[in-house]
Amino acid sequence: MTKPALDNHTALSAAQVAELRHYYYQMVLMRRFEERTNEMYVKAKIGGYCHLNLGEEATIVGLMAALKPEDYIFTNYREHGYILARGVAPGPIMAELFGRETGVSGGRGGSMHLFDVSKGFMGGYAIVGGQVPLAVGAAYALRYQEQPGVVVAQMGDASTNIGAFYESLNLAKLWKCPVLFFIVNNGYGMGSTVEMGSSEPDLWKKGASFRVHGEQVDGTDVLAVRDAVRRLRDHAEATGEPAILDVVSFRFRGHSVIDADRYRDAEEVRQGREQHDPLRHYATWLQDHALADDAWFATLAEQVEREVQEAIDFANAGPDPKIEDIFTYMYASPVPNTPGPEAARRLL
Amino acid sequence: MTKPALDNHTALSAAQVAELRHYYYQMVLMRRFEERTNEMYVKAKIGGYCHLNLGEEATIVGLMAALKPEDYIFTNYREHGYILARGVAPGPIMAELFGRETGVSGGRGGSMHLFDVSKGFMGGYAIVGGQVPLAVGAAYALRYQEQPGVVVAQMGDASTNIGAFYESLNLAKLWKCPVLFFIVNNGYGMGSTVEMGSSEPDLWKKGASFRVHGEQVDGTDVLAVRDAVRRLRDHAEATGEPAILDVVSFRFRGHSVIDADRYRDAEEVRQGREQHDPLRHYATWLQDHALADDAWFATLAEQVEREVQEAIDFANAGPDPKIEDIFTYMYASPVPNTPGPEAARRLL
Amino acid sequence: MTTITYRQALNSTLGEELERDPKVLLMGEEIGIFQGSYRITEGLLQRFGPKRVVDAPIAEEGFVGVAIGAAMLGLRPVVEIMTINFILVAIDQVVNHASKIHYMFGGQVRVPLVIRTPSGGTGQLAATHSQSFENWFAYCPGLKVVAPATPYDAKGLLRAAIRDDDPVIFIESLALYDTKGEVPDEDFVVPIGVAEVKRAGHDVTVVAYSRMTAVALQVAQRLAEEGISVEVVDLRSLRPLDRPTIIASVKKTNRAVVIAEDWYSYGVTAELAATIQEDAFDYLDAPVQRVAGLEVPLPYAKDLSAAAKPSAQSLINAIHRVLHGTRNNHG
Amino acid sequence: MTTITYRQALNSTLGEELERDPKVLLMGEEIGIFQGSYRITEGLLQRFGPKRVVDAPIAEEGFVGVAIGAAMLGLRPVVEIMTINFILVAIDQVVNHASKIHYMFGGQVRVPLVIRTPSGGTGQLAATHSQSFENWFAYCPGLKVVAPATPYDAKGLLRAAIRDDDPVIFIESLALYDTKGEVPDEDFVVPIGVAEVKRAGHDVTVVAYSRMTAVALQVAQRLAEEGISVEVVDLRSLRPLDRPTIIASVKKTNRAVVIAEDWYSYGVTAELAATIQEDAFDYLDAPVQRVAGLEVPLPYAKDLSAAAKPSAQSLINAIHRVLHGTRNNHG
Ligand SMILES: Cc1ncc(C[n+]2csc(CCOP(=O)(O)OP(=O)(O)O)c2C)c(N)n1
Ligand SMILES: Cc1ncc(C[n+]2csc(CCOP(=O)(O)OP(=O)(O)O)c2C)c(N)n1
Ligand SMILES: [Mg+2]
Ligand SMILES: [Mg+2]
Repeated sequence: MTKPALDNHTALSAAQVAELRHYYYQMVLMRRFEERTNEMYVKAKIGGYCHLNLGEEATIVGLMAALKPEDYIFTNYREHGYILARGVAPGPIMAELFGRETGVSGGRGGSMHLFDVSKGFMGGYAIVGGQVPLAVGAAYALRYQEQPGVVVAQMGDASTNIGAFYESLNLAKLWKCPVLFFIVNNGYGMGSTVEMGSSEPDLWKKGASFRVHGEQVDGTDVLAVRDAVRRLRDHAEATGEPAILDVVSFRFRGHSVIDADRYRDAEEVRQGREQHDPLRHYATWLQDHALADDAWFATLAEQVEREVQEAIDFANAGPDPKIEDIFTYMYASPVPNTPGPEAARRLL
Repeated sequence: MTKPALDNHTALSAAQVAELRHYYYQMVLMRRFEERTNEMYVKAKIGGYCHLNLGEEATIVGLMAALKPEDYIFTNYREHGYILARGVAPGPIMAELFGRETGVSGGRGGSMHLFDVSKGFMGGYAIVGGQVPLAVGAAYALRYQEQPGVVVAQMGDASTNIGAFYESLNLAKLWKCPVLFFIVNNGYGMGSTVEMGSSEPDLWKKGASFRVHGEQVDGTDVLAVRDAVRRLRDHAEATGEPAILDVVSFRFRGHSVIDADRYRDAEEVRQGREQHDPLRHYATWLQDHALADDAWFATLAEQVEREVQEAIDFANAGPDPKIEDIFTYMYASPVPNTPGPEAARRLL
Repeated sequence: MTTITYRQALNSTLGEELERDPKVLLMGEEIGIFQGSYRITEGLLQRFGPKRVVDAPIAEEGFVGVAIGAAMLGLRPVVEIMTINFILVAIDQVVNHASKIHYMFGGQVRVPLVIRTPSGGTGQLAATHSQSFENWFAYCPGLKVVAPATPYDAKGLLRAAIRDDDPVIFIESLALYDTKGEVPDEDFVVPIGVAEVKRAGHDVTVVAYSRMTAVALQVAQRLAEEGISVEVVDLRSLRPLDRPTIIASVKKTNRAVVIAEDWYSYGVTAELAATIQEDAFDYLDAPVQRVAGLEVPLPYAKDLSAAAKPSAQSLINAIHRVLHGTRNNHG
Repeated sequence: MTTITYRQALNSTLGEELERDPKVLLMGEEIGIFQGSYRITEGLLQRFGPKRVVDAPIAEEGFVGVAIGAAMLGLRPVVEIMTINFILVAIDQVVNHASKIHYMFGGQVRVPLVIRTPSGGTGQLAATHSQSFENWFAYCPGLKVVAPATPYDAKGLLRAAIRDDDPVIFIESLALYDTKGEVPDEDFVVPIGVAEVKRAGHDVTVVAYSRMTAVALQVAQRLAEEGISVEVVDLRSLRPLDRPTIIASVKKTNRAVVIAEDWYSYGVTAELAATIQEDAFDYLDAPVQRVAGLEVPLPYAKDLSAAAKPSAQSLINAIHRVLHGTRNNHG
């Protein structure tokens, strides 16, 4: 951690201590959730494309720590950790990855399309940059209805090269939409570096053509991320001014679970994992500030292990959606002549 | 004109004088061509959508004066003046507006889709911003083949809000494509002001997110435009660095010939036409520098009148494309089973 | 009942719905200060102010996405896309988001969005400004696609669309804006997904929608004088497609011509002909005839432009073909 | 002849064409350093360098436009779009520019561009990553659209596409990449616009393309054991559509099933059924049966996902229906 966020921890209330520990809990939970997700994928319990948040734990927990219940979040396809840290139970998330009716999206979405409207977690999108205008639209609706809150448009570094992102910056600024453009800068879009994709590789400067303020923060420092988001979030809420936060992190593995990561130097990856491991950093920090000891870490590890196993058990136990329900959710307002169960019968 | 570009005109060669006079000729030709185009539209000789360059004569002539034969130009739909100033004969241009086989695009394109490959005039596009990536691609091809030249991507102020423009800025910079993003800033996209559409209304700054250099120039000053383009053009050719030129001009009439321009204040328009008339400015300048006198202006007016009339006569005389030729130009490489004349017969 | 134009039907409905529901807002290019490229939104900015009538920059992908996101939070945006040709830059948002959000996320949020846009083209608008893409949208589950042909249906379907909780693509036609018809004064809706027999007949069924319904009705009138009785089925909705109404008509007349302004191959008429042969095969006395656009980027020149689009005459020819059993020849 | 995979056929052809013509270049996301998302471009960056094998940012609209512009100046770009789902953000460039430039400007420049992309989807890729849009491209005059089903056709059609002076949309399939087949060692092309009878038969014609051709051939094999003789017509090109080959087959067998992986309504099978009823009406003993995808955004859950896509079994059912004259019921 670059700067210890805490100088005089003796002044901390019990609630504050609990909160600081809770961040660590969330980071470990995410770590183990993703590791076991990888395992479940290999066991063919999970299918499709599957992208993990390993290495991005501080980025995500820091973000969620700063958001309020009235805020909304739109993400890309690498979002397991986001919905977890937003407070959705691990069971229904794992169940979604398993494609169960008990999953957060009823098994219809899968890894890339997690959703929980009750938590303001608005998905899980897989067209690069496509979620960004949606997030601006949600912020637009907040303003229109004079509601509190802001909206987070999460995206990857390589996604900042697509037109939808730029159009969104312009519209958000023009229409005073309180959006935080949250760029998870893990240095790669699949195998491409930031420099290969962006003529302006300082991603926080990409608001310059739109008068949108930008900042960079160390994404392996959970407190730094939290504090930066808090500041930008509150400013956005108060003024309707959007902002960019360029959150630098390190991608621990390949782009997705099936990517062998051959294009990165093995040594570079090994070092990166060591130097940029957000959990290790934060654990040390907690210890240095006497906020946690070995016993606490050990108990926590056990607890998380159990919780993730319970999530897997929950997912395993859940029923598959029934084929006769394939047209359920098709339309919100039913109208005549919609293809329905007969069409299913007929084609199958 | 803000700054007289000429202090000691006695030093001018005959060729230089001729050139300075030629600019004026081109501007008058454009003015009359467009005025008569409007008349022909009202007479239903011309159909479809039709956008005039009235008020933009200095912008266009200044641009073309700076370009070299090896350069390419891609424009939007408001392009009559560009192809004219590039040196294409008025007859085939007017014939295209009339939809004749003798038109520059064989009558297939019309007002919005003029083209003359022999002059590097690469169209005439009507999807806002869509021509911009094409221009970058042409510049890409020049570099790939190690050819001299640059490419102009002409567009309007309101077109700077679409994603294709931003993606183009990034690609051009990243791939070292010698493109000049030539923004004709006439203050309006139909009825919308620049401020309504762009959170950064200083359009020359829109390269800031891409490390693309930008400048602004007075589009009613033919010499200023020429000099700015020359500089940016030569730099682009030498280095592969793209640039933005924000060329400020005044739109004399409505957006297209059928737009009554009701949303603009009549007095503002009247004043604008007076203050920002590029022809009047340049005529004064020529007189002030003793480069032209009343007799010259009078002769020129007559000559232009005749030329435009000849263009109209040429257009009138041209044959309409034959219906049996409707599938001509369909494919460059013929393949079996293409819908052809039989399909025409069958459907008609 | 009052006689109004198709444009007035749209304009008044937008005004009424803005009045009725504060969550309804209009968004689009030049719909406010300019009063709408085709004056569909005339006067509405003045009446409802810039919060409800939003002039958008030329950034279709962006503002269509914004409208979808806003709809997910409960607003009911009615977006104008100046003409359907310009929706291509925004189609990713429509197809990959608007059409899928309700289903893909297990029914958790709705997307009550309307996208209004004129399709097709007459009057030499050339290759990029004369296209029809309603078949593309009709192809996509999750969307509803309507295409009214009369002021009555325009009003009734626009109301239904705005009140519907799913994304509705609302197809208009430049050539219909000035056409007139009777419209009830009271609140009514035309149900989405239901076709209408606009004229009864017994010799041949013509299936059409939007401007081609108007052409079909003219042709039916003309052919009546020749003693040919044409039944005109106006689809009104392309998705869902009201197959029962089409099939019932063809089972009665035993002959069908299907017409659309779009390109011939892979266009709307393909689905119509396929559907009819599928569900009314034994009732058909001749193959279903398709009438559609020539497969060229629409040329500008007047004669070519006219020749490339289906016309009353091409419909009449097809009706004669189907009545006399003349075969097509794709040669 | 050598037996290679569909992937190898594509990869080797790209290499050969890069070798043959310095104006050919490859462009796309992750095709270089990453070696291609589906390894179609493996080894080519190493062999030809970054000038010929260009890793592009995620800006499909931009780089597809760049490729079109470069093609107008004589280069011959072969663009990879990672999957067809991502072409929606670039479709404006393809449809409003690539398809129209030659015609709209009176034949002054050509657009020798190939866009390669896999369509369809198996394996729970969910709603936004499993779609088929080849019908959209096939709808557009000015484009050519091919969709090979075998390594032989993949090689022959890719060569033809790269050497063709028009924009060609080259449709691949993830599920075919590992399939094997014999391919001649010498230079050959498969002509664009020409279908092939991949298996002769006399009881029923199955018309298919891409992965569905492979399914049809399996089914034909299985049904042969039951004594049903299936003729399989592999379209290979969707635009131009080889109607004569389809019609000749149906005139022989008198029964047809058409199959595609895309959605049922307004999909490729609509055009095929419409065409057959149009040109072989009197030869048909039963309505043409369509087999296609269920009209839902593809759900992720394994069983639902599988149920929504056409299968060997659904094809067999359709063949039985068409042989025994069972009628559809759209209810
Ligand atoms: C429009 C579009 N193009 C391409 C893809 C394929 N794709 C999925 S993720 C990805 C890389 C994105 O990288 P980045 O934005 O940095 O996010 P990260 O995966 O590193 O979190 C690509 C190219 C896509 N989903 N959508
Ligand atoms: C993608 C797209 N959206 C909308 C339009 C309709 N349209 C044509 S011109 C225009 C205004 C463009 O203004 P500007 O770029 O300033 O150019 P100007 O006409 O002033 O020269 C609009 C909205 C279009 N052609 N393409
Ligand atoms: Mg990344
Ligand atoms: Mg303008």
